[in-house]
Amino acid sequence: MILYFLSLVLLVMGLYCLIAKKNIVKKIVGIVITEYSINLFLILVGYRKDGVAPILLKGMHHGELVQHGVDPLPQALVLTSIVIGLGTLALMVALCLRMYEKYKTFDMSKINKLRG
Amino acid sequence: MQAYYPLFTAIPLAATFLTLLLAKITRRAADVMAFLVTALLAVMAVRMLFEAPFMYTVGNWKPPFGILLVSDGLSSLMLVVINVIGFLAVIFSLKYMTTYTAKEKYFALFMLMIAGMNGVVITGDMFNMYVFLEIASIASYALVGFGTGRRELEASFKYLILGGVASTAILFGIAILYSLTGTLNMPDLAQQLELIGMTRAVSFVMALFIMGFGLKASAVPFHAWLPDAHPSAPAPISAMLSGVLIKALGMYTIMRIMFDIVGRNALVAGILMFLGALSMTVAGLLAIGQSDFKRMLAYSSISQMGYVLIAIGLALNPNAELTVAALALIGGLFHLVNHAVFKSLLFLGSGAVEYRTGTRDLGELGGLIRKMPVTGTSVAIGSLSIAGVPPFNGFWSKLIIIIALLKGGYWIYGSLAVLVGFITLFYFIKLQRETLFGKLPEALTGVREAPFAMTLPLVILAALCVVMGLGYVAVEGSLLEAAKSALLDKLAYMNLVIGG
Amino acid sequence: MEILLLFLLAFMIIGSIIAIETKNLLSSVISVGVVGFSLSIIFLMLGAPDIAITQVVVEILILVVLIRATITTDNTAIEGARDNFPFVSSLIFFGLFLIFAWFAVQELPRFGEPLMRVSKRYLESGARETGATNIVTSILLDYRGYDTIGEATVLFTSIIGAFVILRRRGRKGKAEADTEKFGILEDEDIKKNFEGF
Amino acid sequence: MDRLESEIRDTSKGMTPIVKTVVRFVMGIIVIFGAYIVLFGHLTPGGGFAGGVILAAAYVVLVLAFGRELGLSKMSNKAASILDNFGALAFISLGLLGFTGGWFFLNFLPKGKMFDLFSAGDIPLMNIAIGIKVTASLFAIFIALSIFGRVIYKMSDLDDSESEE
Repeated sequence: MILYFLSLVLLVMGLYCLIAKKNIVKKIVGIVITEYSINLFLILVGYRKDGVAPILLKGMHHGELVQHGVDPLPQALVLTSIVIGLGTLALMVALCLRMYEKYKTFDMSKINKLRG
Repeated sequence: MQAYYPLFTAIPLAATFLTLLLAKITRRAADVMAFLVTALLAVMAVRMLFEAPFMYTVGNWKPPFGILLVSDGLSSLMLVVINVIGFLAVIFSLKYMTTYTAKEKYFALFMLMIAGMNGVVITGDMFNMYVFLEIASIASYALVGFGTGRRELEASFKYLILGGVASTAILFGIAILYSLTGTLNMPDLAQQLELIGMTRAVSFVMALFIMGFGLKASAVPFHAWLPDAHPSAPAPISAMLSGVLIKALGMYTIMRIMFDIVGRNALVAGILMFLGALSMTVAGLLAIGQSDFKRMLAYSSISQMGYVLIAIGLALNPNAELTVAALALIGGLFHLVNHAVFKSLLFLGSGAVEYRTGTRDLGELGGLIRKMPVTGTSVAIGSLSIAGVPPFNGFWSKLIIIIALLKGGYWIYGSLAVLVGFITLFYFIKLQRETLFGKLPEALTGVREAPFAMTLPLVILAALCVVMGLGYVAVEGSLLEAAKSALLDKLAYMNLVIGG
Repeated sequence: MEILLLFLLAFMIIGSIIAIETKNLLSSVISVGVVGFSLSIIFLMLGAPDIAITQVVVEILILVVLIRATITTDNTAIEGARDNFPFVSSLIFFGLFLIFAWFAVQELPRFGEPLMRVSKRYLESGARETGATNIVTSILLDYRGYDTIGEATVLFTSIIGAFVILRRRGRKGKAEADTEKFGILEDEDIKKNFEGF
Repeated sequence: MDRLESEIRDTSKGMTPIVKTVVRFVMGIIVIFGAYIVLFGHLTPGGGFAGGVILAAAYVVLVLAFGRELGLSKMSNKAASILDNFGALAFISLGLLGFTGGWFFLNFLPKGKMFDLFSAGDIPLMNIAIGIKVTASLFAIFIALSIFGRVIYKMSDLDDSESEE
């Protein structure tokens, strides 16, 4: 339980950084942290006590996998969500560089002022 | 058609990948490809209206093990809205986008956005919905910043931040649901939630979903990004964003999840009605003060979405009589379709005006109906329609929603809806007076009518406004009926897995 | 096991606090890297080697890109005092959120005992039905292959999006002075430049 | 290899010769490892995404150590975007080929013997397609962002001399 809750704490910290911080790079940091927290939560949810990786190795008894294998579905979801996060990040960094080139600052409040 | 249901996403995706390869050889390829693909999709979508509900299992894996695609009245209705408006926006873009560079990337992103929205609408799997939602969102972030000007970039960044918060909330909700039920398949999820009931964890998920999808639909406390993002985008994209995207990613998903998966619930209904009333009023009042053509339209989008939200909320209330719920839902869906038509008409019209005059400041425009008769008349019809003047379509949908509110005993919300109707009328009269009628400024004496590729979609949409107003019973009555029963009959949705 | 996990999670949270609150952008970015690498260790401990590999490599890429983004600009320190109003209001909002979350989390299945209604079948017959002995791959590319095309498309979309945002000129004709000089050349621009000469 | 030898001695571009020598040594190992992760994705941990990111990281290391020019000579921006499109197209074509068996994304090839490299139907092919796509797109985005970063760097130098604030 406490593990789930801690990953939610991580989520909240990321969201706080995303919303309340003025600096664009800090906002990117925030979105990266929220992604970590979700991935962590999904993997935690799928863990089984004394679990083994959901991969059938040569010479491994199939029953052992069924008995002890951890939930493979969240892992597939996390793989997808990591890649989605990477895509979002690439777009954000591109926007961030472009805005720096236009406004010469990373500070959102200054950008708002410059825009007039 | 049933066997080829996934083509709604597969065609635009494959076409995008192919387009960018072909565009290396000839630059015309992107235009032709986008036109053909969206035309084909529009035809396919209209064809879908004549199909009975069915499900499609991707890869022939029996649900809930594979991904399930579902077709019912609601998804068919949304497919028609998305693809027909997308097709018209592409026709408009052919000429309009010549003022921008990198046209082939524009069309690639456009098709990806269409693919994303189609994917959201046809899917029957929670995580798959999230993935396609992200495709549509990311494409729209990039399209908002397409002009790479200062304002565009800032609007796009703001949109990206709030969209990121929304996606986070949605994905976390999905993760908690998966932990609770062990499944991602929507009909299966509905059955499991029936067994679990409305526990604290489920209500927490609901809160996350209302926040996430509310951000995507831009209901009032979550609306900060829309008035910046929608005006900044190129006009056809504003039309797609305001006309379709907020509905496919926000409204449709809220309806699908709240009605078919969670089931009707008084608390959620109350929250949605409150948010609807709030968005309707606040955004309506804010729209009056705007001096930018597109910004005013953007605020009015939020306000009109409030009507839809309030209708959904009323229908969601389990204490409401079934006839009232059905009436509210019909009104809400009708208004959703109507809004897609007239808001895209108005945004495209603003694009045509901007294309010829080079400005969207209301103070610098005026008397344009003499110089641009076709554009002017279409925009006039669109604004009368959104303001709720009979006999255009906007009047009937608003009337149905107000009647349903009054029948359901919500006097305050009902009178608020009437009041906001008058506010809408007021600011659209202001809009008309300052752009179409009145004195023509001297700077604009040389203005000509917009090119044919731009007036054609305007005329088609204006005609739709009239036809949908006059021929309600003949044209859309049965379609809305099918969509309504798809929502109110949760059992049929759950049984798709067992029966199919 | 759980103790070690708790320790790592606490480490991640401390790293995130540093990343969020430090005034130097470079150290902020590096702290995020620390958080990401400890995350990949957690993945490895929880029986998810696929994710752990991906997380490590993706983390390296993220770090390289972010460091390049921040280091090439000389503006790496944040000046100015912190605004208190957004801090306090978000503290209240997120505090409430966490209280609700605490109650909601209590109702989830206990840690280490997932329901696995659907996943049981993947473990039982995934290898036989798809032929892939890595069950995660069999889900990713067979049972849920349709998701994966979506995921590849997301990456594709964001790459096109980044190119669109970074391109040299947004509109024809109307040239803002600074957009002319910077950004990535489009093919049509290159042609035009050659014509000009 | 002659090219690399001379590049290593050239101290004007990229990092120090020590780094360059190590990178040259490690490069091959990284590429082989990435290709292994892609090809054996259906048997061992990893797959198209992880392998693709590793391959892209190999290029990134090359660019960081030797400077932009050599990296671009190995794989130009245009080639990267063509490969990107090609990989995505190959992947969705594999999905569409499933229609030959009646369903989208049907695994239409014979499954083969378990634990063989050529088993699991079209899964290895999909892994390869994704691997190509991810490598190309991540390389493209890295090059785009780093070219852009350079320009900004020069620009901020200019700003200091003008001292506009």
